[in-house]
Amino acid sequence: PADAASQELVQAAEKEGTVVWYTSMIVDQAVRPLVAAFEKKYPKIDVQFSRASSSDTALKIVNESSAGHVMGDVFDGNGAYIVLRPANLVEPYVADSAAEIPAEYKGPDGYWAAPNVYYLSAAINTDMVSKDDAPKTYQDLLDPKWKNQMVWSVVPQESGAPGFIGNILMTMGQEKGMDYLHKLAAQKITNMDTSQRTVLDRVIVGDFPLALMTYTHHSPISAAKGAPVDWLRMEPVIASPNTVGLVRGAPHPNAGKLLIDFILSKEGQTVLAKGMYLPTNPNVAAKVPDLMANGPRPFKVTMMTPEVVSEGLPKWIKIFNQLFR
Amino acid sequence: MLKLEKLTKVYPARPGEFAGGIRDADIDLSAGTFFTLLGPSGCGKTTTLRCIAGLETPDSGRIIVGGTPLYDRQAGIAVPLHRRNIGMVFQSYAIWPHMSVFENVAFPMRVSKDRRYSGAEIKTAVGEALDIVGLGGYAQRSATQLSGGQQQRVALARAIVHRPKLLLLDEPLSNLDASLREEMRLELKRLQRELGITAVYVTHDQSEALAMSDVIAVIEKGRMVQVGSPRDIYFSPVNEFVAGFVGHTNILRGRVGADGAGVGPCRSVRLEGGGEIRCRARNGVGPDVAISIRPEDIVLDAGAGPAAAADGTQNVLRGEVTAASFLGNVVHYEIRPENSAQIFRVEAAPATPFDLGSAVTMRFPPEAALAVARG
Amino acid sequence: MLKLEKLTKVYPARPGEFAGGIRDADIDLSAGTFFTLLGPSGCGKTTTLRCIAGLETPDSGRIIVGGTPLYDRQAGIAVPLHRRNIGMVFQSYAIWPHMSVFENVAFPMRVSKDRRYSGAEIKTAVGEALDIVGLGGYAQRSATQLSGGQQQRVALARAIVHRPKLLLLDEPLSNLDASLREEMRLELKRLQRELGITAVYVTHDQSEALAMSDVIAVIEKGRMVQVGSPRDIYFSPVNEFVAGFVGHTNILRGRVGADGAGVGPCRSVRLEGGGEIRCRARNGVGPDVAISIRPEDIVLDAGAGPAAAADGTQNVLRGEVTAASFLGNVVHYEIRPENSAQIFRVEAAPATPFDLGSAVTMRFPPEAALAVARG
Amino acid sequence: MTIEQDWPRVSQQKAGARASWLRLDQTRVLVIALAIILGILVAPPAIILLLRSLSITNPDATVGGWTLTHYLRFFTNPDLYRTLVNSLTFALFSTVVALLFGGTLAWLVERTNTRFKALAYLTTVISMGTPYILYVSAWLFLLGRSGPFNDAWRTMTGTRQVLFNPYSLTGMILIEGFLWSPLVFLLLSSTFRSANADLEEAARMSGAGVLRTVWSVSIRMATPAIAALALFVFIRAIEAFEVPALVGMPGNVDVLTTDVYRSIKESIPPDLGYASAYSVVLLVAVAILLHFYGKLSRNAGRYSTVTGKGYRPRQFDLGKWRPVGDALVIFNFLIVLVLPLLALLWLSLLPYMRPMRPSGVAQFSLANFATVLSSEYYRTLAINTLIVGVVAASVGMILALFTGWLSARRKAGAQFVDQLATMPLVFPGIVMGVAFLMIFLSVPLPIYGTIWALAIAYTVRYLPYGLRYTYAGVLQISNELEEAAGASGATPLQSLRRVIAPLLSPALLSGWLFIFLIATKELAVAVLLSGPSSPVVAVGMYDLWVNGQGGELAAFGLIWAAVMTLVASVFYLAGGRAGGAGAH
Ligand SMILES: Nc1ncnc2c1ncn2[C@@H]1O[C@H](COP(=O)(O)OP(=O)(O)OP(=O)(O)O)[C@@H](O)[C@H]1O
Ligand SMILES: Nc1ncnc2c1ncn2[C@@H]1O[C@H](COP(=O)(O)OP(=O)(O)OP(=O)(O)O)[C@@H](O)[C@H]1O
Ligand SMILES: [Mg+2]
Ligand SMILES: [Mg+2]
Repeated sequence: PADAASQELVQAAEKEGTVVWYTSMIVDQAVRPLVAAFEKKYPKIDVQFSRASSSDTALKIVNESSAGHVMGDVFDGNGAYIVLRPANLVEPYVADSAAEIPAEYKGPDGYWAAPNVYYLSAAINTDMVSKDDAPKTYQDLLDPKWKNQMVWSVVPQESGAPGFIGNILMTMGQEKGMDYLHKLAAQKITNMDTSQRTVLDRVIVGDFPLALMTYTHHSPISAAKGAPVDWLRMEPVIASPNTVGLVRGAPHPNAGKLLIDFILSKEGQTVLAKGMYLPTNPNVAAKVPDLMANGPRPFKVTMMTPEVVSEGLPKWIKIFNQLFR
Repeated sequence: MLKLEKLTKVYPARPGEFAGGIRDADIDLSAGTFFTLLGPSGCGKTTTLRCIAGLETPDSGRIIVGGTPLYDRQAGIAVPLHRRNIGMVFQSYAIWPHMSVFENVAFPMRVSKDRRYSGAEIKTAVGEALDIVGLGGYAQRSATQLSGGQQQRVALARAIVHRPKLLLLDEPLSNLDASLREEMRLELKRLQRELGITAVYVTHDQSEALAMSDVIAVIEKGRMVQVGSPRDIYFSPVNEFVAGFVGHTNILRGRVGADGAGVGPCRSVRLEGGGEIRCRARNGVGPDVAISIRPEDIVLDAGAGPAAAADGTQNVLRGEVTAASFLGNVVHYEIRPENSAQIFRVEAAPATPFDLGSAVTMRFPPEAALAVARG
Repeated sequence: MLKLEKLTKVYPARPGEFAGGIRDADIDLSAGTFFTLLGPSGCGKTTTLRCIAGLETPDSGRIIVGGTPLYDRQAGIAVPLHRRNIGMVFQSYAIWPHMSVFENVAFPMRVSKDRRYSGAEIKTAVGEALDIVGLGGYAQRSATQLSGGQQQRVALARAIVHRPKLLLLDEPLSNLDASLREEMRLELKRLQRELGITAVYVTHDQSEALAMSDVIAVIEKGRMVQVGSPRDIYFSPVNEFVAGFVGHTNILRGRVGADGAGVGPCRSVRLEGGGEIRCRARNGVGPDVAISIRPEDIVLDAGAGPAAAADGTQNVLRGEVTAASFLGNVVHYEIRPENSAQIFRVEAAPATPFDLGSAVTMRFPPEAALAVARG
Repeated sequence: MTIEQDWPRVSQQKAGARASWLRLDQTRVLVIALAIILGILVAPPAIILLLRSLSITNPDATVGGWTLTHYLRFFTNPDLYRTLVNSLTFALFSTVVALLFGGTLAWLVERTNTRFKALAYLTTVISMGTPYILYVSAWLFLLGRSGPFNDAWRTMTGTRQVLFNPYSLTGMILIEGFLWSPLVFLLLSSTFRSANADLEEAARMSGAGVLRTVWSVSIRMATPAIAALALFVFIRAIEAFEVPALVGMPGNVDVLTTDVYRSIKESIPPDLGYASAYSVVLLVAVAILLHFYGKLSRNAGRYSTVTGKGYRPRQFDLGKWRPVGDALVIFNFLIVLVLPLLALLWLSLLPYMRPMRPSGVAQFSLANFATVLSSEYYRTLAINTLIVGVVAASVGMILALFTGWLSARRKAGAQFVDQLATMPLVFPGIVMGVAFLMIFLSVPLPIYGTIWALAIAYTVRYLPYGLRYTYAGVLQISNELEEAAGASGATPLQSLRRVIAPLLSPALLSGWLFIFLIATKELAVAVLLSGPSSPVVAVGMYDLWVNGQGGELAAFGLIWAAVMTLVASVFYLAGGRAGGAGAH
């Protein structure tokens, strides 16, 4: 079966004994469960992980390899990939278990594959905004009633304001897009230089009724606990696959491969799904099916593959600085 | 002007035992008095001063200055020190190292409450004060660049610059040389007279105390054992301690003879060492007495001395010179009398020196010997 | 033992001008000497001491102790102070506030290089030292709970506890009362003799200096103007300043008469105020001289005085009592002679007091008057 | 005048120096040893900083090619002027806030008979033990649009407007000011503790009231400490990233660092060139400031309060003002400690962030605490962090003791050592992180990825603070106390150990406490240097933070603060007892 890694790989990996994983995923929702499951399956291999933002991860790996002292075997996070790929620090590897994953979640020549995908869209505080007042389309955001009422995370990544801009430009085209953005800028959105999650919390406490660029799965998580929040299917929604890759010159290449193999496998993705992550493997059910673009209530998406991002991001950031600062 | 009533401030060491401080001090001074606290090191002089200044809170008693109570335990009065308008020289000079000499001295005027002084006034006042203490040229020096004596003088200038009504001086001249000290004594005295300041003066130099004071209080272990004029203290000390502490003296212990017989006010006292001496007696001293004879009252003669000594009018003791030390204007001799271990101390002019070991005769009139309480 | 060669350390204030310090000090002391620095406040005593101790770096000159140079500018030698094995009492006592009295005194032994002392040794040594300074019971006191005098005594104990070869004492007794001071003097002297310590002693008390010292150096404005035995200094001062500084004296200015005539070594000197006086003269003093007459050498008689005074053997001056101050063993009189503004100062026994304003006669033999260089 | 006064003393200095250069005594050895140690610790990051500021970072993260663009970008920045003004205002006023607040408190606690002194220490320790992000966000939560204050205001007035908008320059100043007032409190309390009552009493005797006395004597005597603090808070504020980012950006208040911050964030990997250039510029400024600061020790005698004669520490009696003092202490306790902690408590008890309204109480649960306490992951974090903190603080203070002493006593070559030790003050966390990353990777020793890497980095990063504590402390100790030790035969090191160190204990304690508390919550360096085997609390916090597990974060933060307080208090009491006369 696809999720059973080849014997010789397992043996080689067990010989190496450990694997080091530089991750940008949430420790107790994703990382620790995955590690637990992996170590249960391969008791002879010990997984060490180190949590940091994807750009810090990149920084570490780049310095390690330039010092000829690579420690990390596996990394994840778009930001990291975008740096490591041009720096030629990614080892192509096609995991057997990746077979079931749709093509759009895999790199052209086996440099990356995504065990899960993030969707980003707007969210509202349901106490402050009723379902029908809520904006349906991007045009609705220009309604004067939202002036000064919107907030977004301005982290300079595809998951922040620049991503939003990219999405607009890609869907509306250059000049219509720019024209829209100018109007939007006039709405005076509050820039918060913190994680999307923190922005969403501002909405939940009621500092703002409406937030753009929030991770769609965060809303149901809080809502489940009773928070007055819901996300909006403002199409096209931004989809950002979470890349996993093997570090070139990794000290434990086989164990690394095995770990990647596991993360991508049905087994691994099931663990992730439990932690509210959205699996890329169609055969693994998301905890909240509605969140999936191809779920019971499908929605259009703009796919932000690393390729797209690394090509567009600088431009988007520039535009953002011009219009929204 | 200054009145202390049962003023007490003790530092308890181990429970019970007395570690130091002052106990039951009673004083009443009229304005313009120059009052001196005299006593051995550690007897409580500074403590008393600090209580008057308001730097220490007494354990009990009252302090009254010019009619207004500054401290009163019962009435719960305790005027804050900066309202007491007192000038003080600290034993540790407490010069402000971050100010120039001028600024140090000018400070009391700068902060004075009763009126604002103009820069000019301050300049002149400080100038005067510095001249008085002989530091005319030093105004701009940094206080850290002064010698010990100079620092002490700055402290003095600071205390007198704003002409306080009450002046507290804690050994203000202890680091000055004889001639300078004398100068400053006179200056101080002049200032104090002219301005009618009441001064409380702490010194360890008895000649200073005798020369300057109107009233002297002798303190022993935190108690004021005698308060009186310099001549009282010197010529009729209440007890052995005072006699011994104020000026040099020779102490002989003895018992007043049963018969009060003797010429005039004279008593004859039988000495412990044996022998007998005729002397004045403070009235009311019990049979067991200590006799004090000042060294300068004893006349020394070589050998057996003149026949004059023979008649009964004077006390005569023969002895031998055991030590001599030269002090300039006088020579101190130590003399061991026959039939007694008690060493006598005698002062004589350097003109006719006696050699060590030579036999001498000591003469002194009964008036020169005073019988006082022991202890 | 201790040798200073052209030792110089000056604090220039504004360039050129002399603000203080010591200049060209030359000394050569044999071991066991008790050497005293005497001089007015701010003359450079402490500076000298600090140079010897190694606390200041001299500008030039050499310091040699026991044959080994401690400082030599040319040779570029400068032994760090902690290797000089000295005991020192600071004018500001420099007691360590965070240590108990015991720890303060024990310190020199704890850090001693030549050998490790056992706890017991230290205990006994410290005990002795504290007893010597009369602080037996105070070992466990915190140093911040001591009176001024007690702090000073702790400093002294600390300096002597490890029996150094060289002892530097900067006014170590300035805050002690007469009797205690005397005691400590004797103790110090005993210690110094017994252990053959060389002591450099700074004091402002000339009687102390005269009584204790083997050699005295009188410093004026940073220069050693006279170095000699106590008697030298007192009886044949080199100049007016020394005469005036060491002990009281009366200074008259005059001109040696052209004729060297006179009985024996006597000169007759014509006074500026008018009148003439017969006196000894330091050989080699120029025509313009200052004459010093010690107050205690002048005999006072009421009125015209005895006929004896008439014959030419003695100098006789008539005058009037303008002031009198009582010092216990003596009375100081100030007397204005006829036909001269110069106030005379005379000491007399308190026995026969003279009233203010009464006419008196002053007598003194030519030997009692000494002609010295002016200034 | 001063010049004239100075030149001879300078020449004396030289003379002294020359004489002492002739021999190789302990102090010289010490200076050289320190110079080497500090050189090894500080020079590499400094050099890397300089190189970074001059080189291009390629998109593939490699560094290559020389350029001045970073400096140009700084000086040609169109709104350089505006941001500069903002920065200066921000820095200046937060300095004033910190000094006034912390200073007054320190004085009240150390020099007067105010009550509730323990509260002041508690406040300081806890508020410093509380992680930065938590503290700031607690404040933002309190003052935020839906915070209790604005909430109450709205319900009272019925407007949709806000009473106070934290996302403003004022907000930034207040928050930054409060953040640093503990530093001020700690340093000044140690300074005031060693004040010499005799000097103050002399002023009172001269007729000066308490305030006047404080102004003309106490404060003047504390100049070195105060100047050091002003220097610090100002510089830290000028180079601070966090508050401008968290508070300034949403309010569109741009300061100099906003641009720097962006330059780091906007490119992946971060382009450190601009940041480095900025800190190099700062470095120059600081060097100049320090030069003048160094002059303080020229006539150290001016500040020596701990003398060898009649040194008796005593306290002011506030008299009828005593209640006011008490009130101030309590106010501080409420504002700086209770309010933020309440906010955190509120958050930690709720499953998700809710405004502070009675309705929330219904949902209280201890779930968050349970998660934290049960997770052994957090335990390892805590242990690692404690080790790192203790090591960094101890080593840091030892180095600081030697450096501060040499520098305050103007030993030959000490100025240089001082400058060296002060440099890290201006390294932005991330730049320093990268620098050490590169260093540890290139040295043969297996330090990289261990907690020792962090310990070393923190030691260097916080050395400047420790140094100021000791430097100001030594200036207070009259030189004659050292001379007396020397005359008694103590070598310089002996007098350092037996006389200076004990008298310095208040400063040493405060310094240790400060480094310990602040190091254990440092983030920027931590994220880069903590390897898989050496995770520290800060990283865990960061994780929770970006994940927005506000509740769990708050719970963790509170527990952590408690732990720190415990450790700190134990140490402080122990040290305080050891501290001898110096400490009370
Ligand atoms: N650091 C300094 N800078 C400038 N001048 C100084 C310094 N220290 C001392 N002086 C000056 O040098 C002179 C001599 O100082 P020193 O301390 O030797 O005097 P002293 O003889 O000890 O006087 P005292 O008996 O008052 O202690 C004084 O006039 C003093 O003002
Ligand atoms: N803070 C204190 N705690 C305990 N004992 C103290 C304290 N201050 C002073 N004493 C003790 O009280 C006694 C009197 O102290 P005080 O300073 O009044 O003495 P003094 O008469 O001024 O002596 P001196 O002439 O040496 O200055 C001393 O024995 C001293 O040890
Ligand atoms: Mg005293
Ligand atoms: Mg001196």
